[in-house]
Amino acid sequence: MKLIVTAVVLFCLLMVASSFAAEMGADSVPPGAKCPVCGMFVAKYPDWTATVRFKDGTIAYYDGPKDMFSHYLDTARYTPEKRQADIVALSVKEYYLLTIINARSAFFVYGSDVYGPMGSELIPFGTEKDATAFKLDHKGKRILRFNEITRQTIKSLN
Amino acid sequence: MIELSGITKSFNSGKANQFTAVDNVTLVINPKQITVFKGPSGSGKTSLLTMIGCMARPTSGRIFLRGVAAAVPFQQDGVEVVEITSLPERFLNDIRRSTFGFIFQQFNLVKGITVLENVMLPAYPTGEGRADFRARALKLLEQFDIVRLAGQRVELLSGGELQRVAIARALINNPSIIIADEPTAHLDSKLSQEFMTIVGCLKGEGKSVLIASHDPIVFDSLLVDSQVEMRDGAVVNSRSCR
Amino acid sequence: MRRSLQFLLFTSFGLLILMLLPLHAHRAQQLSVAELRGQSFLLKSLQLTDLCLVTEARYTRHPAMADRHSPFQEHPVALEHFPSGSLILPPLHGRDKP
Amino acid sequence: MILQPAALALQLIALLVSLMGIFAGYYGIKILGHWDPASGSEGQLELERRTYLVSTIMSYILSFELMSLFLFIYTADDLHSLFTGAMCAAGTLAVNSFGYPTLILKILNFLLAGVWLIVNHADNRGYDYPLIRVKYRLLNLVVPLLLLESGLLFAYFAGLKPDIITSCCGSLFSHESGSFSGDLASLPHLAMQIAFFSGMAITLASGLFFYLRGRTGYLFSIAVTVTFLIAIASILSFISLYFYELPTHHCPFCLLQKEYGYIGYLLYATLFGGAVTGIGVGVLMPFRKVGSLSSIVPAIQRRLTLVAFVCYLMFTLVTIWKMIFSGLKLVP
Amino acid sequence: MKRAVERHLNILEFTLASLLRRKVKNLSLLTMYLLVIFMLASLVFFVTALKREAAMILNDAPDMVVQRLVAGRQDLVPAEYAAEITRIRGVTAVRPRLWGYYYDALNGANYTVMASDDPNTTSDKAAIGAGVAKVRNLAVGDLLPLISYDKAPLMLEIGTIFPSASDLIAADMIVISPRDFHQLFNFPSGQATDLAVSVRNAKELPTVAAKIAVQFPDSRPILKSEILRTYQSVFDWRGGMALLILASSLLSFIIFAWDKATGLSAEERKEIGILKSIGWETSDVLLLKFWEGIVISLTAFLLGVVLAYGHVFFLSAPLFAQVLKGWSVIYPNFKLVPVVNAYQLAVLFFLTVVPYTTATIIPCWRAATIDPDAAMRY
Repeated sequence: MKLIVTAVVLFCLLMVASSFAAEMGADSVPPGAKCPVCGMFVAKYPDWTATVRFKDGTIAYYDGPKDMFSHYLDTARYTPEKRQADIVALSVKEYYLLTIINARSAFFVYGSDVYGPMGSELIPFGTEKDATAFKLDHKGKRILRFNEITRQTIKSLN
Repeated sequence: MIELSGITKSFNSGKANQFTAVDNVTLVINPKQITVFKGPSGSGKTSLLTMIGCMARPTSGRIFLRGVAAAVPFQQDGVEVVEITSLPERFLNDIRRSTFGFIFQQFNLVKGITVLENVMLPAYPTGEGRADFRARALKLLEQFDIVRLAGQRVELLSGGELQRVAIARALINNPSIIIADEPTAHLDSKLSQEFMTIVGCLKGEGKSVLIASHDPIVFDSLLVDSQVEMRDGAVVNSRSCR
Repeated sequence: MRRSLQFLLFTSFGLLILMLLPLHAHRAQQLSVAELRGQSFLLKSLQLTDLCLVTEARYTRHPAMADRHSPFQEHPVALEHFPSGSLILPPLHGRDKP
Repeated sequence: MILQPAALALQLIALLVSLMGIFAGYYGIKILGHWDPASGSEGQLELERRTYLVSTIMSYILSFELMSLFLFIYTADDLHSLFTGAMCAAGTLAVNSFGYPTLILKILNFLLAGVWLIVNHADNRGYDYPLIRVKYRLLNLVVPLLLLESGLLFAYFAGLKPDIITSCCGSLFSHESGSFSGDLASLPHLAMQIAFFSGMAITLASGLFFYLRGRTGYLFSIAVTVTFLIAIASILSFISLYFYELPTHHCPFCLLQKEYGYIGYLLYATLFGGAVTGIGVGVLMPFRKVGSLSSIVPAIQRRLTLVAFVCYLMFTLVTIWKMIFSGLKLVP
Repeated sequence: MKRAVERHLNILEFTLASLLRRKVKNLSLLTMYLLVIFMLASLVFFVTALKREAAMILNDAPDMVVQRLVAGRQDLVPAEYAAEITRIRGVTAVRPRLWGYYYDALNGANYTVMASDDPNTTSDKAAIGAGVAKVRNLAVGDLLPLISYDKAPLMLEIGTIFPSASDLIAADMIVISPRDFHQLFNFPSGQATDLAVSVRNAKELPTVAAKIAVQFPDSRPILKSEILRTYQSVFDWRGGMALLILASSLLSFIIFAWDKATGLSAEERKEIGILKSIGWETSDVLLLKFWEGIVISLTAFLLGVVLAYGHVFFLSAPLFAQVLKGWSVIYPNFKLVPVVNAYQLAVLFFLTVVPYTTATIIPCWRAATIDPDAAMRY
């Protein structure tokens, strides 16, 4: 019994630690990391960091969700040796609290008056309520889910 | 040999105060001789010498240098004659630097620097190594027996010493023609004689010497080969003394 | 040695020192970040906004004090800064939005 | 209007350069009108003296142009943080429509001033002022361009307002931008590499041939000019990619940043240095036979050719070095 | 190549000799030039270092400060404001700040008193800045008596003295507990001097500020970026009257240099005449004059900048301190962290050396084109 409890406690600790480490890892952008789409140094714009993790463990950093989508929707163009199917996780920074959230479940406000380092952006939110409030404050046009964003959307932002 | 043909020099041309310093002079000056230009002040001696010495260009007329062309950098081999009147200043200057040495009435030494530096001064812009021309300057000082003055400033020198420094300076670039303008005007008779002795030595070394002077010690000297008498800008008499 | 070479030596020495200045500054900055900035937890927690250059005058000690009508206040919405305030437009930025 | 010390310094230099340019141009016209080398008149002597002034002024202008060219690019680079969307000089220059024309004119003026000084140098060595008319006609071409450049520079800085949203180099030099720079960037890599290396090869070979044999100078000079343009296009098209190690980033300015070891300064210095001297060779070609210059010009040309050769060789070597050791491979 | 180098060296040699010969004249020129560059460089170094210092402080500053105005004057902010503001989207925290000024009639100094809710700051204890410690002659453990609003003395024990390295932030600070603060000033409870608002995303600050302004029309939100901008402007070149003075002094120096270069003395004219008559060419004399300019301006620039660096960063800018200090009682004893880069130095060079060089071109050319036969005519 004691053993089981110890094991469970240890396991939990490990989980917490590893998830903590993972979060830290994603949050602290290596200073030399460049956006594969536009070439900017991502560490200069920590509020906009978006990441993509590939199957092989490599992580790509972007200076905004827009560039992340550019890469996601046309993976081969920017990284010829990789495919969209190789992507295991996408994350973006929530606008209000600057926490890292899963891009697939995020709400993106399109057409607002808030600009990222690359100009017009898709502004990510964790909840629909936040997204709606933001859209109202910042003259946003639409709220988009992950699957609604197409190459056409990205092109219209550039 | 220096050939002058129809040399005229006017100042302030086209203005009310125009005057002609040298008027249509045609002359031949032989090499390896002492030639004296004599005449009262204002007769155009100095102006003529400045034109021969490539310091100024005549308003009209031509000057030819023969046999000195070897020192002219741009001249091609085999060409012996240089016509200097149409050359731009920087070429006149090259010729002047390599062909002529000047001794002035006031000696024109630069104050505040040493005798040695004064002697070396004409060699500065030639691009020659400093050690080379320094050795040459010291040798010249030795030759004129003033090597002990090398480190002294020129302000402290006597008239005779000044004169020797000026001559040494004229010789630093090893010119074939020496031009002296009233060199004895500020010297007493003894020093003037001494000057003529030195000039005689120079002639002995194969240099041509052109002197403008109205000092009898100079133009009556036995060393003089030819005399050119000038008045109001024109040559009134030109004769060989031999 | 020749005077000209002496001068060139002096000048290159000066240039060397000049080039060392940015390096020295860079190093001093790194040292200051390590030492000075961690100096006082208390001060940091106070969330101060102003430099303590001249303490008697509010417009130098706390330029952001908000009185709209006081001596040396160049403009009702300007932050106070004497004597340069009259040369600079008040920071209207971000204020005129509804 | 940006009141930043570097911007002030640049405007000050532009002002001084314009004033000096007007001064030189005025005497250039006077010299063209009244030049008579046969005369020893006082007017002519005065004009000859003026030529010293003009060439002194021009050499100062050249050095100011060179220094301010790099200061301009560096300042544009430095100011990018003021503008949303800009990440390097490319974005800052795109803030208003005067930025790029200023830069292009600056480069052009630098090249022209360099060529002028080369012609001037050759002319000064001829004892009969053989190129005086060519030289001062060229001067009268350069001066208006200098003035135009200063005007553009003032207009550019006057129009700089923070918080303007500009484009970043990523979009300016991207394939889809539809602009000329975008077209350049989208030139096919392989074709550009072939063009670049064959251009460099022809330039270097003809340079070597000219240096050794003294023939085909025109070919060399034309090759230098064409290769200069190809090299600029190549920087946009593929050279920059190897430095950034990104297949899509075509910016010619980020190369100048610290993150890339300021390598851009070396690249551009060698390229511009080679271009000035190489074009100088061609400009001197028609005067190889002119009387007093026949022995001088070939010697000058040989020296210029050597400089151009070394510069272009350096550029090529740096490029090749990066192509081999870059983490990016474009052509398998 | 070797010939060209020799020529330069020889001419430089003569340049130095002739500069040394006219010692008084050239030294005075050099001194003036050096002084101008020294002052300009000192100012630039001082200002950039202060700007950096301000930026560092503002790194830890609240994202936004909200004040309240009554009849155009600053007033205390009620606690309800804080609660309301917390509810605005994007705001992560609102902290009421308690602070004020205390005039010390004893020595005429003005302290900034601040309340800290830090658990280390207990009642009857105070943390003070080095400036306060100095004017009141206090050490840790001593008692600092302050006079309350009702003339009753408030005895505070000195717990901490901030190191003088932090003088630029805290020389005049007295940090006490909120309880003491209320007692000292009879400060009404449930109110604050102002509110420090934290907004996680700086992009959202203007929106939050606008919302606060709408919700509380009597409030005045001040953004961190606004304070930073003000500081940058205050310290920036256009803000400094000194720059104008220096610019005019640079200008007058250039006029002086021009005058000096144009007005060649008879002796100098004669000297150039001699040089030309013994075989120096116009371009040689131009080179001589060019080197003269280089020697003067390079020496002045190098010495001026290096001295300025020492003046500002090793000696803490005593010359500027006199101006800033005036009749202040507390003047921070700060050592600025040096901020210098190659770019800044290049700009300084362009601003000082280029105009001087340009101003001397024509006078130099004039001097260089003296007739070579002029020497013959004296």
